[in-house]
Amino acid sequence: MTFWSDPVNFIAAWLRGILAGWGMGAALANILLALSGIIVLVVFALVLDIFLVWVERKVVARFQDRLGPNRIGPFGIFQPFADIIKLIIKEDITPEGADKVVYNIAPVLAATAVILLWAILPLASTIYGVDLNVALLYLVATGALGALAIIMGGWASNNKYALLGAFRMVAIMVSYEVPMVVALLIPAVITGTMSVKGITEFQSGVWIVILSPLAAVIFIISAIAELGRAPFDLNEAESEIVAGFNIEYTGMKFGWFYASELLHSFTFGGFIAVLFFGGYNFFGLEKYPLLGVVIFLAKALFFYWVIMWVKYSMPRIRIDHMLAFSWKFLTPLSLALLIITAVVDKFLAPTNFYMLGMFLTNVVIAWLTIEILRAYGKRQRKAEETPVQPVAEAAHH
Amino acid sequence: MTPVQIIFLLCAALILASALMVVTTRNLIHAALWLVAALFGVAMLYAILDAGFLAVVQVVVYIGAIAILFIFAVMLTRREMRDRGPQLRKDWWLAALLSLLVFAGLAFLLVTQPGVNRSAAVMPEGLDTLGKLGAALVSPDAYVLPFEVASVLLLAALIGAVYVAASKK
Amino acid sequence: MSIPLSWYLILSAALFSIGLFGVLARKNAIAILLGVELMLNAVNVNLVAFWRYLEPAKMAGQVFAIIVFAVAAAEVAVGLALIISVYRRRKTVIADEIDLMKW
Amino acid sequence: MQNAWLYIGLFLIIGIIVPVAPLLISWLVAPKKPNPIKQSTYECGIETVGDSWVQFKAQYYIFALVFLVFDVETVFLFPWALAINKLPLYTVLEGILFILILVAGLVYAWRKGMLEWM
Repeated sequence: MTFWSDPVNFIAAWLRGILAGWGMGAALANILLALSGIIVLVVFALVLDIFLVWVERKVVARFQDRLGPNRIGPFGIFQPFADIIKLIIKEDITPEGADKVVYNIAPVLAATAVILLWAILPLASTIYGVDLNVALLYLVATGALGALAIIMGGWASNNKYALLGAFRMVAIMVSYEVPMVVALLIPAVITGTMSVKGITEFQSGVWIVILSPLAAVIFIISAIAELGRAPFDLNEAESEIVAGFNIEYTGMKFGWFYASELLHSFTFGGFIAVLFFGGYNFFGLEKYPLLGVVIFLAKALFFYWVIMWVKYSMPRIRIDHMLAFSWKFLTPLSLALLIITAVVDKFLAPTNFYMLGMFLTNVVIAWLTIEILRAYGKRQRKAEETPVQPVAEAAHH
Repeated sequence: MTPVQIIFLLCAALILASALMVVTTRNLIHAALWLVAALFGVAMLYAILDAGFLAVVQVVVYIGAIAILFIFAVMLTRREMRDRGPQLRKDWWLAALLSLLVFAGLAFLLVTQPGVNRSAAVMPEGLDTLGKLGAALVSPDAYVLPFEVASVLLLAALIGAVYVAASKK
Repeated sequence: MSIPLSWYLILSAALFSIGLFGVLARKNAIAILLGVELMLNAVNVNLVAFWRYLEPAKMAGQVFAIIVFAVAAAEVAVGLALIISVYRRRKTVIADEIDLMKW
Repeated sequence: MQNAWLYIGLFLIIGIIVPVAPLLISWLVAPKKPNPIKQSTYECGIETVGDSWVQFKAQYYIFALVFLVFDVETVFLFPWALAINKLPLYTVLEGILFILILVAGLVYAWRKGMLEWM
């Protein structure tokens, strides 16, 4: 075991030796080491979060043909630090009539729900928090905590717009969790494991996006919806409900809602990379864990950029369209995909046609879906063009 | 006292305190939030009991869906219910007495039962509980019938609830 | 695992009794359902504790716990739908005032 | 198994401490000069009108209801998804039957027009 093949355990073994030298018990030493590892991981995530604030502002500026922050430090890279100092020294206002305890817990819970996701994110083959055997459901569970934080914040603010924003956000989360979970079931069917590390290891051969591109697309769409980012940003539709569930929040409490949204987006970018695009795997380079971390972060940043790209290119969709898109399109499609994937997987798994068969199945399903949508659209247009056609006439078509 | 016992007692304290708040607090949204705390404590108990799958399922189903549904329901029925008056019935002491009796009876039954202080069975090495759970759910000689019946139950609940909620005046 | 089985059973009995108190003493129908949730959870703690302490190799306890989840979900869905439907007609969620079917 | 959950527990503790710390710092260094106008509900900048309890559409509730049922369904499907690779073909069919029964519920809600936003 050298530093280059397993840096975490290398350092841990070294520290364990030092602690044992001080006469510390093995169990206590293990807990201390785990704690310090967690602190390093969380601090890393938060530093990344600060960096993401800059990335977000710079990228949106480019999309809108502006320069973005460019005053503090080279390319304005120290802008987020100035922002944080400002947020911390701002007066914290609790509006009258607010439910104080719930109001204060909500931003902490929102941040905790996102930070918890980093416990299961495999950064490299030997650098990860914990290899949980129910990781996929854990991902869904932290999403549930996030939804709870939003509804708590919206309710405790004593503000009708905040409450409306919270309700809309929960409606989005509730609607898109079903297709998201079914999209998560597909890697589970293919790999036979629920551990994200196991799924990543499976992909050292072939990425799941090749086996099931439709599942990847469904997951990306529903992940964007779960994050509440445009085009699904009904929760903070500025022109309708001011700013959504966090209107009344000021200072660092607002800061946590904002920071957790960005970190959540990046983390979901990471999960898209891990579940469908091979995670830290990249043509054998993953043998060096530190390089694996770089590959993983690059992939995660790419999907974070895709989420931003969608956000800054799309108009906001209407709430009835949002709900219909999930319940009448994504949910039936994902369930059909799950059924067919399970059958094809069962028949083709032992054969050599596995990869080709899975891919072609997805292509066929996608083609059928598009044909159905086209036929439906045609019918819809026809109905609109000839609104006063007699019933008997219409029956002939 | 071993560390596990201390963790257990902390969980138990969280569960029981939150449960008491659920049944006594006036504000129903608070009651629902206390329910979330109690259920989270139960999820931690499942984790201590090596039932990790049930722990996450507890969070997903109870906190992610049932608690949210409760909060929605409280808000929908709120206008008339601005916490007017006490939330407990006048004869709540009778209910308290009955509950205490039930607890005393159960506790008495428990402590007189032989073997109740046993410690946990040894987990077989490398036992894949998740795989076994999946196999148990679909094997015809195990629980495939409850598995399908659960589906029918959920279907019935969905149809019933949608029918009731949809019916106009 | 140095916790005796009895600890879990006592905890679950206490939780069940608190839930029972909620069901009996609360006026609001939604609060009554909250109490039922506590009772169902007490049952689940028992099931999982027995699974772990008696036969971890057989999955009976866990399977039953999952079935209880399904039952709880069905109960909440139908129960709350009924309460909201009643509220729409009678503008009340006090269980004692919903007495149309008493006789 | 238990160690993994111990790790998650430690992570939870750190994950709560870390967001609380800046809030505490802010509480120490930020000015505190409350006055009634500052504390009043901001809403959208003008004086608030009416009660903050607006009547909600029951529609939100219907979607939460359908979601609850599907959420529980997925709980059953995860163990099934892990097991089907090792078990004979009919287990796949059992799972499919399970899904189809629930799809019937979705179809019913759809037909009943409960998935429309009215």
